[in-house]
Amino acid sequence: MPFIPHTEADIRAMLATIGVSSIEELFDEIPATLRTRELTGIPEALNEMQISRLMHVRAQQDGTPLNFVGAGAYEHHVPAAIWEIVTRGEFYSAYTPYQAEASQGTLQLLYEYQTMMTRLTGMDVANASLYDGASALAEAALMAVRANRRSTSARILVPASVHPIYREVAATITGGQNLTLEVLAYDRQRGTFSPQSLDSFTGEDITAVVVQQPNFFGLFEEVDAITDWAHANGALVIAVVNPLSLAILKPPGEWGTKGVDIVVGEGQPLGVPLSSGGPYFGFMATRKEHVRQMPGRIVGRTVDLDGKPGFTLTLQAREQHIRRSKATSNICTNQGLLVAAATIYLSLLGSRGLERVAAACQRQTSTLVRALTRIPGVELVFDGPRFHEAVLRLDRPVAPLLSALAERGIVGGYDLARHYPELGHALLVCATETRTDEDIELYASTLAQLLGR
Amino acid sequence: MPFIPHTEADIRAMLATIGVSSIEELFDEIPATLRTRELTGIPEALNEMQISRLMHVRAQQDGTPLNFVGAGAYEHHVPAAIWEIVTRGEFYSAYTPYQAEASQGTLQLLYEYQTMMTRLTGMDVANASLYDGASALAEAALMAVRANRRSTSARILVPASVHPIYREVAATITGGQNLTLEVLAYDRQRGTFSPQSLDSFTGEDITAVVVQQPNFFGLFEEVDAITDWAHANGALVIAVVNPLSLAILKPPGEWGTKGVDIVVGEGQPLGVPLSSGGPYFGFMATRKEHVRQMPGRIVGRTVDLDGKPGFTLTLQAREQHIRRSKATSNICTNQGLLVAAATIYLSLLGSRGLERVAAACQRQTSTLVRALTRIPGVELVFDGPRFHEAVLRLDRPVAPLLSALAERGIVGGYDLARHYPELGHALLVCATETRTDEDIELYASTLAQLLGR
Amino acid sequence: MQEPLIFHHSRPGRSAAAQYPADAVADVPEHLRRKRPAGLPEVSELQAVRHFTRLSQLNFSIDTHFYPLGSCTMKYNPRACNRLAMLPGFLGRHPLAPESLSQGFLACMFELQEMLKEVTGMKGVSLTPMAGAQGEFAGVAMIRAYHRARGDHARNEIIVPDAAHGTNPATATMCGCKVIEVPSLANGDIDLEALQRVLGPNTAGIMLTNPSTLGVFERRIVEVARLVHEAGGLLYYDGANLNAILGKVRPGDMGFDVVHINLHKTFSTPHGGGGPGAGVVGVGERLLPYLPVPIVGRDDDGRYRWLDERDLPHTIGRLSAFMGNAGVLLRAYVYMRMLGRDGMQRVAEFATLNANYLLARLRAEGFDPAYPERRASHEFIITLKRQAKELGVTAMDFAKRLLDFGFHAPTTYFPLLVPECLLIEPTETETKQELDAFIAAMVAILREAEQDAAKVKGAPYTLPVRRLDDVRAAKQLDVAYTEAESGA
Amino acid sequence: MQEPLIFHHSRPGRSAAAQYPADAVADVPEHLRRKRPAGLPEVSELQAVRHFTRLSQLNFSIDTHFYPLGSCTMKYNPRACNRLAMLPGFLGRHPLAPESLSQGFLACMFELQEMLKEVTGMKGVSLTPMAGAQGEFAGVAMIRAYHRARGDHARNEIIVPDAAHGTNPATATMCGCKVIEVPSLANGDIDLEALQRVLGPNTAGIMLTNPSTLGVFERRIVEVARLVHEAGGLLYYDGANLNAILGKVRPGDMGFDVVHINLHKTFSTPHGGGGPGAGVVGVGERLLPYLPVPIVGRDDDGRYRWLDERDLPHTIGRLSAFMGNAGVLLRAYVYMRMLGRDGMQRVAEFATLNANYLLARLRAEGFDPAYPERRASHEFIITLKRQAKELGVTAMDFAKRLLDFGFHAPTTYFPLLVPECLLIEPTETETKQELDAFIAAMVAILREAEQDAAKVKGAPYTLPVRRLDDVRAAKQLDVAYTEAESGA
Ligand SMILES: Cc1ncc(COP(=O)(O)O)c(C=O)c1O
Ligand SMILES: Cc1ncc(COP(=O)(O)O)c(C=O)c1O
Repeated sequence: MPFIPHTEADIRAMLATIGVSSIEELFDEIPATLRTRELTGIPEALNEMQISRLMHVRAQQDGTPLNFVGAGAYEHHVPAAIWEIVTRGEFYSAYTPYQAEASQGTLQLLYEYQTMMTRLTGMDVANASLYDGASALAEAALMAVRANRRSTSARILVPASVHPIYREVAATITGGQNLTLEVLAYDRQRGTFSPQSLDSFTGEDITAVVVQQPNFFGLFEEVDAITDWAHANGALVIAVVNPLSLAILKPPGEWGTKGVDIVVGEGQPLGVPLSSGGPYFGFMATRKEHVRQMPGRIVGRTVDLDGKPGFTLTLQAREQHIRRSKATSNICTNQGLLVAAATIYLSLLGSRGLERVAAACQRQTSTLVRALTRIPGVELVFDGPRFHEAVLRLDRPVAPLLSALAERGIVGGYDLARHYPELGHALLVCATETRTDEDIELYASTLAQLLGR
Repeated sequence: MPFIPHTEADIRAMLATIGVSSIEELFDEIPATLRTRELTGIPEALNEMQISRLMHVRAQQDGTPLNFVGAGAYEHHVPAAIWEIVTRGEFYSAYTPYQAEASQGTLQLLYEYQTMMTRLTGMDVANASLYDGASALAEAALMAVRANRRSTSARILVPASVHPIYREVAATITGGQNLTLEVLAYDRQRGTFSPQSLDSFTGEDITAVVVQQPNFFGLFEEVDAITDWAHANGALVIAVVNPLSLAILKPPGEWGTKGVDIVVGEGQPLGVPLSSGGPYFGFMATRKEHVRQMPGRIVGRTVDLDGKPGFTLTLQAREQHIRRSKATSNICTNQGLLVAAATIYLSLLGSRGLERVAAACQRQTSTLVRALTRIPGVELVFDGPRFHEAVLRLDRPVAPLLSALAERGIVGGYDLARHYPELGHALLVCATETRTDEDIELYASTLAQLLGR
Repeated sequence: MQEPLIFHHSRPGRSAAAQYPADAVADVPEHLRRKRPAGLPEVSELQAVRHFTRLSQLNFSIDTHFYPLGSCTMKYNPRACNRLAMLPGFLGRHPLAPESLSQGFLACMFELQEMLKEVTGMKGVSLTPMAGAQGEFAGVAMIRAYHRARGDHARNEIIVPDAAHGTNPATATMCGCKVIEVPSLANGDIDLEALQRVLGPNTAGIMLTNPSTLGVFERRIVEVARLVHEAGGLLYYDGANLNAILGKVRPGDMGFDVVHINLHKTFSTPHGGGGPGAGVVGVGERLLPYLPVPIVGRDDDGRYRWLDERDLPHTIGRLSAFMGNAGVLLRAYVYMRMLGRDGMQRVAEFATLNANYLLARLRAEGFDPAYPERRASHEFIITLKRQAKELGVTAMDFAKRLLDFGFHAPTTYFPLLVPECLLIEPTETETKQELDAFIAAMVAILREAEQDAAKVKGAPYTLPVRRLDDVRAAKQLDVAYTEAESGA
Repeated sequence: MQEPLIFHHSRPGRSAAAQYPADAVADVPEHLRRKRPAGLPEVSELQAVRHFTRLSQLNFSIDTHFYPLGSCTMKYNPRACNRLAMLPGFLGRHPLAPESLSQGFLACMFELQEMLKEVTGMKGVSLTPMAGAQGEFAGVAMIRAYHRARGDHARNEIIVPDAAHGTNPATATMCGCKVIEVPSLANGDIDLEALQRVLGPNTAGIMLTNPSTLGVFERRIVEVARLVHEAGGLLYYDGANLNAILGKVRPGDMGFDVVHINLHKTFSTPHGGGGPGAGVVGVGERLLPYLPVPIVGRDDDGRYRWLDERDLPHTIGRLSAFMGNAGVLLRAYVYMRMLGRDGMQRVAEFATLNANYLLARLRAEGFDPAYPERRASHEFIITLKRQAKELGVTAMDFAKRLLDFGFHAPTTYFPLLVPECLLIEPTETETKQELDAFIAAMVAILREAEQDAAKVKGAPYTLPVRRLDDVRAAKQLDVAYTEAESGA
């Protein structure tokens, strides 16, 4: 019996102790009419050898195409040490650290992680993770409504240059509550959100303004002006950031004169493999004054009976298991193991390594843009410095081209047709430090060929 | 500097403490004339991302062909748990357990391993590993010469049904000492060594007789008769066995009336991946009376200052670091990590699981033989029950066929032309529990096609 | 042994230099550029490996300890699931890779959906929720969408039993619903009369787990379902306790309209020290149109593809940027295939056998079951109310002392309505020997409590730290290491 | 915490059932069939995982502790080497796979051979020896083959310094040679006059490591080489200490004819609690024909292929069933590529810097260097002879007490000629902080020894066991757990 250790003798002895004659009898409180017959829809068991073979086949079936798509998930080098440590049983198979004394490893790691995130973001406190970047934005919106006591409108302004799926997820998750996410157009010339567009809201009751840096198109927003406008108008600022970019970009804690109020983002770039979209982790950081409105677990440092330092979950009164219907969020299980990966990643890279990786990504995206726009019929839509992403416009529909590229083992980018039809045949492309110049040349020559150039 | 943690400040402080002005100065005792210039033959460093890419390419380059070759290395299912545990830093990056108190994990594991090997082989004591099966046979021959005090001839009889490379390795390693390995012909009809061939040696001074069970052709030797003949004639018996087969075969400790004297073999089938031929491990077991002649490390159970049980290396006076030129062998570093893998393998499988795997291997080899001999022009050379291997004779040279199979992603077997030219166009094939009926059908149909059948 | 903070290992200028490109200069306009380095630790690769390896050793975990944490189903996480989910082909797949390059992966996901439908008795499944609580959110959001689609706008009350897990009421609130609590009876079953009193035109639905968090099976579940349905509400099944009944009785057959399943419980994906999990949702006929996207569909030609808003125009929408915790889903898929048809049923059987054995033995040793008349399901509650009063030794004290004996503590003080409770869930993957050793420890602690209560109250003694000051942690908030302290 | 034997976890009839085919019956003639089951442990998968995970935690290792074991070069084993050597494509490759399906693997091996030639200054390399000792065997066997090929049959004496590692004399014996010891001088260099006295027509060769196991560089190595060569002998370089001089001076340039390299030392493949290692050999012109096979060759068309007995008819032969420890070789290959040209030299530089720093500090703290006039190489010797006499505290006591401070002990009582010695090798991958902490521990122990020698002599106190009784282990031999005891 796979994974069941009971011997015949064990079973007999245990049944005798309980005082029943069969295991079946233990289910006698379940009404007989409800009992399940065979689960015919489940195949017979495979042993480990058989499932290994199957999974190897399935994993190989999809090949190892060359990736030129980002759009919120980035192929970075993941140091081997990370997952060799993270999958150690002591991290991998432990529960949430409810018994602090028996979980100091996880707790100290989380404390170190929180510290690193505060430093990266320039904020005071960070939680121990949310599900992913998109849901983190939703939580930030809900939090802003709680935290901005001066505002009663629950109106949140969201530029259309924020990741469109993030906006959708935020809409889904905040949908049950009386909260408005107002989408504001971006500047069609520059691909960024123009701080001037906020002027029409001056004097109104705005709860918060969201700004993504770099934005979905990979461009840099005028975060200082936006932040200052928001604060001047009683609104909080929610920053959505790529944590890797923070190695080179001004941290949200320093945006404008006062810095933002809530920072969220997707932690995947920090040592987490692409893995079909998850598990990743969302991060969130804020100012000390808002910490009690923050959702998610927080680890604190304290002392033990002997005065020795140690770590424990703290401020649990915000959480569902204590506060129940009045909790800051319903989140319980979060993305702990991914945070462990990120903590090791940040430790290995350090400030300097992170900066180099970020810079290399910038360089490779530039190389990519140069190589592709050299092809007649391919043009860059928005100019200027960027990170990771670039919007290209083609002279024909994107979808069939992406299919043709896929047949040649290239994942060519993200088709913007659904979310940004106004951009025409637009394609979002990305290169990270993992794309070599040769990879880029291969993409360019393949695309040129497909375009008949 | 990859893997070097020194900061500029560290270096300055350390040089100052030492009292030198540069690192270079630390090499001032090396004659200047000898100093190396640049190592131009070494390429520039790759970072981990770059070498990862290269190694992925190289690993993929060789594909994942279907294996039908054994000949001493067998593709078995390796439970995932094994290598996830074995590569834990505490096992992976520890040294030989010289400081016993700080190495109880490795030591207890080795003690458990030794116990398992004595049980599998039916012997009293086992060492903690030798390099591989072939070199273990060499060590066994040298040990037999030491252990058989009644014999002065240093003559060892080795049937030609013993793995030919094992015989070559034994010849290389024992070559410097006055020892004779006499190769005896096998029975050309049955593919096994006939105990009667020993009669011509009756009364002579024979130090030891080697017998491999199952033999190189996968056939079962008459181990009882051979063992009894040897003992009747003052010779020791060295058994070379496949440890997996011992789940179903009589253990060497029970061969004949007294059992054999030394058992060696290749441990690879016990949870060690094929990995191009190594690292594997050789095992050796013997009777208590010979333990002081046994090479290799041995772990013993003892007690600590408080009387608590614990484990330590023992009988070190046999070994090179104590006995130096009079040691039982020069072996120092052995194959510890592989032994850890085997110990976990044997624990997971248990007697029953091991028996099932062995039986499944037998079954699949039978299926393979049936499928291939159905092809006109392919015949089974030796009949009878077998384990793992079978010798087939083809109607044309084997080498070009193997090449053609390789092109089709099939490793079709081991060409016996070099070592057993007398068998004609003979091919040694193997199927383990990892070969499905479909795999076998694919091989058969491909071969039939290549043979134009 | 304690381990310093990673920041204490750090020295300016050090780094794991093999991990990043040697050169490359950032191109950022001056006013947007980071001015000072981020202050991340500067350590060598060995220092990082050693630090985090040492930290790991400070944890209890399934791979090292018996971990009978009630409601959490801490069972063996097969290593094959991890290994196979981490094959390069799976790890490297971008979530937006075209379907033509995703058929192997999608096949696994599709089959997982099918298997989950079968074990829950549901008609449709979405894999996207990233943990149980997000599954709950999806479920309640679908219930609301259903009522709304019918113009039934008044239905905004979610009924939960008093013993419900905190995520249930918190979820209801997140969905904009009002939470109505119903009490349970002394026998652990729901108070049906109380339930009837709160049912009405505002009832959106009820959230239940069965067996409940009290560790007993709600025997009148059919009646409950009838009452709720008659009142126009829907039934939500919190699948956290599915391990107890897998293959024995299905939520769909009990009358539930929607269920979430904690794959990290019943289907044994790891908890990872706090996640990731996966909280897939299954729905009956009525809620099919509202399932969150994306979902994997199969076309007539056998090709798999993503179903999205275009296929499910009434979907409640998306819950994550891509498809949820794919890697967790792969692990669950491997696990389910290894269990197979018969293995599924054995899960519930042996989980229940272990729980009832443990209960019988502990009771015989003088511990008080919270529901002495009832069978244990896969878990059960011991109340130490008597011991707390007589000996001054609380459930918390017992829990901490158990750590010294090498056992992770059961869940304490949940459910809230049972005083001084230990919620004990041994799971099916533990041996009788291990249970016997746990019982011996419980008995030893009870004896200690009788003879030397202070000893128990001072526990633990053998862990990296002694009992931690939680109050101080909350009062003197220290949630990030500060520069000042680091002397940097 | 101690962990019971796996046999104590075992119960008849239990097993990790996912790990083997459910059916299949063996087909073995009655008289050859096993009669009783083998008596292997019968445990569940979780029990096995838990048991061996717990066992692992009882070890010190590089990944958890500073491990300054002299002569063993315990430095960081980069995790990437393990990960990349274990890619499915490499793990699954059968050693007898045809060359057409092996070009990726063979390319790595060929390039490894080339890099090793470059760093040793040798003309040819064979990767096949499976550890240092087997490399030594190959080396001496080649030396013998060389003399024999010249008809020089009398040359059967191998000279080794008194400080030589035990494998050197043991190897010479294994090769059928006589071992002649030469003493070293008080300054650690070889006694040249003594050497000249033993050189002669029977001299096959000399085995040296440089820097020697005394931790100092043999300054007159050119002279030594000249003398030996003039006497008709060859020089063998024991590469165990190559870490000290990598990229600084090459054995070939010093005059050595043959060298083995412990890849598990200088090239950082793991020691694995006792192996596997790899003891590749490199040779100069004279010994090229004798290299053990197989070797990887490259044909003119750029294809790689195995060179065997047909290509090297004078080879000493084969040393393993296939090609040696391929997986170890892959790890070394990855490591060397990551170091690159400049990284190689840094290895020796920082290993030497660390050793000399540690030496300087320990000396300043009152410890006695065995060779006070000399530079340390990558390692050095402290002798506690004075402390042993004055305080009754031995090198062994220091070693055991260091464990309590969280440091693995240095090598003790080797080389044999230095009384009460600690051979300390910090390696280049340790930080100054770690060295400083080690020094602090050494000083603390010295203070303890002065004030409370019994405390030091009773160490260790904090490990899973206290000091073990080695004498009993050898006298009351218990090297396998017996049925009787298991009660089975
Ligand atoms: C009964 C019950 N419901 C819901 C949950 C929430 O699940 P998750 O932690 O995956 O969000 C849990 C888990 O803690 C639980 O035990
Ligand atoms: C100086 C010296 N020579 C030779 C050896 C033998 O190497 P191995 O253990 O790899 O056989 C060692 C290693 O212990 C050593 O330190």
